[in-house]
Amino acid sequence: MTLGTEWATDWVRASAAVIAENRVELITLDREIGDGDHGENMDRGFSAVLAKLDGLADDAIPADVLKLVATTLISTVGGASGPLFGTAYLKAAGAVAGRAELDGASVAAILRAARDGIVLRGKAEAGDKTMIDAWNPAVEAADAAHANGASELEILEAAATAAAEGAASTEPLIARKGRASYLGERAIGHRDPGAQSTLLLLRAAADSARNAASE
Amino acid sequence: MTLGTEWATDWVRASAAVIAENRVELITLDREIGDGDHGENMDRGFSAVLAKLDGLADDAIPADVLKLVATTLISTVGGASGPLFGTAYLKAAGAVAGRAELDGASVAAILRAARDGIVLRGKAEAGDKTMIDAWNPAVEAADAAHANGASELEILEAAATAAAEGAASTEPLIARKGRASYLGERAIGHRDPGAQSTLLLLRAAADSARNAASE
Amino acid sequence: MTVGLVFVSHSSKIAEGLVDLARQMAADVTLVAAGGTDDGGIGTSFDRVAAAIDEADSGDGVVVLCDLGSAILTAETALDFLDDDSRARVRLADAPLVEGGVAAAVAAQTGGDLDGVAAAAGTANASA
Amino acid sequence: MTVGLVFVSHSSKIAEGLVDLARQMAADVTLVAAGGTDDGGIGTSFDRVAAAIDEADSGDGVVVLCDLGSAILTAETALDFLDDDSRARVRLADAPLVEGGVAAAVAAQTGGDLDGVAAAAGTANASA
Ligand SMILES: Nc1ncnc2c1ncn2[C@@H]1O[C@H](COP(=O)(O)OP(=O)(O)O)[C@@H](O)[C@H]1O
Ligand SMILES: Nc1ncnc2c1ncn2[C@@H]1O[C@H](COP(=O)(O)OP(=O)(O)O)[C@@H](O)[C@H]1O
Ligand SMILES: [Mg+2]
Ligand SMILES: [Mg+2]
Ligand SMILES: [Mg+2]
Ligand SMILES: [Mg+2]
Repeated sequence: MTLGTEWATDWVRASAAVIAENRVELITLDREIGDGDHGENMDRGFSAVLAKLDGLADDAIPADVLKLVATTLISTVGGASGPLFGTAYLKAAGAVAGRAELDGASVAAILRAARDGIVLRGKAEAGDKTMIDAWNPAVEAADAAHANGASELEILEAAATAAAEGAASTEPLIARKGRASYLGERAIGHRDPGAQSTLLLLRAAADSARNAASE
Repeated sequence: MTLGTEWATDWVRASAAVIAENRVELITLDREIGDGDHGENMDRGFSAVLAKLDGLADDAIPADVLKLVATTLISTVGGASGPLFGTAYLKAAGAVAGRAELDGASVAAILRAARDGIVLRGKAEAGDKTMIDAWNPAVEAADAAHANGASELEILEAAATAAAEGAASTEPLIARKGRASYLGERAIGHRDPGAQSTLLLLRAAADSARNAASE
Repeated sequence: MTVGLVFVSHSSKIAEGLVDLARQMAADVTLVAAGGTDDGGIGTSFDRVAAAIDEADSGDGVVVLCDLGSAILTAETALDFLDDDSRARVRLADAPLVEGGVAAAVAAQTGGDLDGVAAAAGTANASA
Repeated sequence: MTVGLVFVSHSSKIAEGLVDLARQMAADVTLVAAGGTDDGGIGTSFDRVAAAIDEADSGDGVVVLCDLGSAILTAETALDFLDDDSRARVRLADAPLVEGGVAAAVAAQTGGDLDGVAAAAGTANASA
């Protein structure tokens, strides 16, 4: 069973919901090692996406949804996560251009392209205590699952689980990119907010795929 | 004939007058290689000094006058020339502390202390295309005149003449301090505004001494 | 014609104040403030930055100066959305915002070309 | 108690905007703007700078950040007028105003001492 536009729009709705639910937690994380606006930024961004979702053409394909997310986040987030996630969704859209239905290879390609977009934009490396530390294991897990013949749902589940571990892995780190890098050793013991929102978004992707499978 | 408080207050009045007369020229010079406010800055400063002159105690000595100029320029000029000339007058006051009458040695000491104050504050060297390029020759000429047994008036005349040459000498230079340093080679061919106001102030000092001598 | 400048700051006040400051030494240069979020808060706005680059470009190119890292990310993203022709005329200066902005403004005022103005931003020092 | 910060700029908008920006990451630090001339024009004010240093000093010291050279001259002159005790608690940071100001604010917020905060200003980089 492949994933289509309905999955993509469901993913947006689930993302908006989970970001709204975790707004305060993301703010709290960002207050510890940043400027305290990550929850607000992401919530503003996904609320704006949600408001535009009905404007999608009837024959929209998943890439159109991803592109809508991209441009809206870029225009509305107002913090580093805007260009970063925006570029991620833009590159993801590019990876599945023209495809109405996404198979396992496409799903893995979306995640890889998103991660590569964030690296292209922000130049973070593994261990810099950024969202990349959630994306990297997610991409690897997705690729491994796909190589083992996993379904689209299983690929996204694997990615979400790995992102959760990746987000947790940022806690003992010193930041070398982003605002948290100002803090030096004081960042140790705090989870990176962008890594946390990454896990929320990838969990929403898997949840939406599970709903699609169960319908 | 030594110079006393009357000379010092005359010098202030003559300075204020000559700066006001040359306001536009100083602005024009600063517009060429700076931000165009030097005439305004100096005029604001000396007008403020003038307004405070009547408030001097009846038993004020020259150092009190110099100190009044110093603190007023520091508080009112609003550009680099404020702290620079302010420090100059402050150090000059220190050089003749307690003296009611200034002999040739004192006059030369005033000029030297003023110059040293500007260097202390602004760290400019000879040839950096700053007011120092007018002050340096003025101090040397004053010292030489004093060594030759010149009168106070002659010392100040020598200083003013040398300052005029010094101000002209800034024209072919590239600036290495102050705003003009942004301009690189484009500063060549323009006279440094602060060197020009230095010559005006030293010319006023000599003129006031001549008036004192002729009374 | 001269190179135009865009000042990208997290604060609209900083960007606007820098226009005032640089204007003193660059009367004829197009200086455009792109500070704050769309609703005037602290942050950066893609739309403000993109519009500012467009406004500053008279054909001789634009040098963009940024404050913190997320301003740079926003500016780079705005560049990605330009067509190749326009993008070729834009440089992101590797320089501190205020100090580099003034130095770049002077360089533009005195007729510096695109790369010259970008380089001038980078040589900003505290002696001036 | 924490180290206080003074932002000396030729523009009151720049100094005030920087207080807003740095405040985001330094909720508890005394941040004082000293921008513009006494009548709000472009330039620096000895009186504003002196008053700001006084206001920012709670006993743990003050780090002063400046934009252009004449701001540094004004700040150094203000230091000369302090008594020796107070002056010993003030550092002029050798750093770009905005970038260094934010870095210093974070260092002060996290309990950095006077020299630590001044040093943090100097390490400001554009990756953050
Ligand atoms: N250069 C970078 N590369 C990757 N991720 C980054 C980079 N800079 C910041 N981030 C991510 O952005 C998150 C902060 O986002 P947000 O709070 O919205 O922006 P800002 O820091 O501008 O306030 C960080 O937690 C981190 O995951
Ligand atoms: N570091 C310095 N040392 C000596 N003189 C300096 C220095 N910086 C600037 N000046 C002098 O100050 C003059 C400019 O004064 P002004 O225009 O009032 O200040 P600003 O440059 O702040 O607008 C210059 O012409 C130069 O003579
Ligand atoms: Mg944030
Ligand atoms: Mg932010
Ligand atoms: Mg000037
Ligand atoms: Mg000025």
